[in-house]
Amino acid sequence: MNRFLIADRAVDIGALRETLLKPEAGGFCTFEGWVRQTNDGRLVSAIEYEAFAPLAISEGRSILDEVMERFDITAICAMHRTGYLPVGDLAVWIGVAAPHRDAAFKACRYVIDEIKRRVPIWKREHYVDGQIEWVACHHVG
Amino acid sequence: MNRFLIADRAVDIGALRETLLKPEAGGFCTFEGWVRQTNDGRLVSAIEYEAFAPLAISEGRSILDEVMERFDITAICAMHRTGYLPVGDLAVWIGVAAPHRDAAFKACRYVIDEIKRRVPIWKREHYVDGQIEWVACHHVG
Amino acid sequence: MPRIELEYFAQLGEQAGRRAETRETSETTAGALYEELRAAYGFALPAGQMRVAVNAAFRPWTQSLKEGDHVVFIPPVSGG
Amino acid sequence: MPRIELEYFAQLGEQAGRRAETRETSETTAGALYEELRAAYGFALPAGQMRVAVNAAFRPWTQSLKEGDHVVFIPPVSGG
Repeated sequence: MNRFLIADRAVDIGALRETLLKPEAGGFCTFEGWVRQTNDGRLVSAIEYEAFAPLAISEGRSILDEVMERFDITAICAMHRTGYLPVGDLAVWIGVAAPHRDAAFKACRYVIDEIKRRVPIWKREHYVDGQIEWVACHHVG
Repeated sequence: MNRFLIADRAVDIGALRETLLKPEAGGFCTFEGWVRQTNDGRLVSAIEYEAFAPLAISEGRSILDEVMERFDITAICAMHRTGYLPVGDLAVWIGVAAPHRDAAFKACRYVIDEIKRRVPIWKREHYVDGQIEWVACHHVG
Repeated sequence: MPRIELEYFAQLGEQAGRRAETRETSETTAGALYEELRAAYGFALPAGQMRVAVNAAFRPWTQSLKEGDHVVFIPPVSGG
Repeated sequence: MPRIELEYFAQLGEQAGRRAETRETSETTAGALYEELRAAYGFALPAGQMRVAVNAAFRPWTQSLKEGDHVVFIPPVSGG
């Protein structure tokens, strides 16, 4: 089980989690990224995410393939939103089931770090003062 | 926000998660422990958890207090089940919201490690072959 | 002799054949009480592999006991 | 001259004033095409801070282009 989704509307994460329930898994780790109300000291009202979807999906799948190979895990799923997300909205969700907790934590962390490093998704922050800006990169794409 | 629960029946983890949604949090990490179908090569049908509840709760709260002090996090909640849990059931749930992901991951990991190390909860495994055994300790209690 | 409230968890409950009891004892510390009970019930675990809680708080084995104290011996934990 | 399908994301879309276009070019590599477009639209980012995708796969800047190729320049990503 290994699935990477780009979604242009809210996703039922309870349903994603259920796809990962496996009797051979004893540990399950999730990471969620939420739109935070401040960034670098500025008040944020929303974030707009744009993805180059075909490449984001293939690059996301590559990350999940790497994770299945490197860590002793049972099943994994990751989802990234696109579109306009107000503060508090879910921007990214990653769930990893594994026989033991160490692999679940490490694989989950690896996926979010790699998504931020390599998946062609960009965010534009909308500030409370009305300004709108493409966010300076985490990394060279 | 800092809450440690011992529950003798299934808990709505969606509701627990909702108590942790905070506009100042950008990262959210959860860990779930599930009853796994094998342990040390033996086929498991269920696990029975027993807790010395008053001490488990105060020790659990101490762990969460330590976490709030050591890591830059916004809110945290942990829940541990007692009773008879068949394979696939949720035995433990931990959720941590933080401004940034690094603290969310580290705090979540710290809590599950410390629960296993110090909280007075014991498990008895029921095997498919009908045997029942108290599980050899993770650690001196 | 003080009466002590005892509760037994995990393998101690099985070995004692009960979950709880009220017991009069002439022993004056938690450690000595455990040795008395170990002799009575054949508890497998030595005190050195356990901890003790008095009135729902962890205490040293040298903790002295008084009438009505609630004592729980804590075998190695296995939650999570 | 080959016609290339271009799609622009993030700040490149803003700077080009469009999300997509079909463009005839005499340039024969992805890197040279970026320089042509940079001159035309004033893209702020040098190629060295970006990557390029041809037909939805990452490629080197030396990738040669042919009729109908779909080219996307990838500014530093900021998802998550």
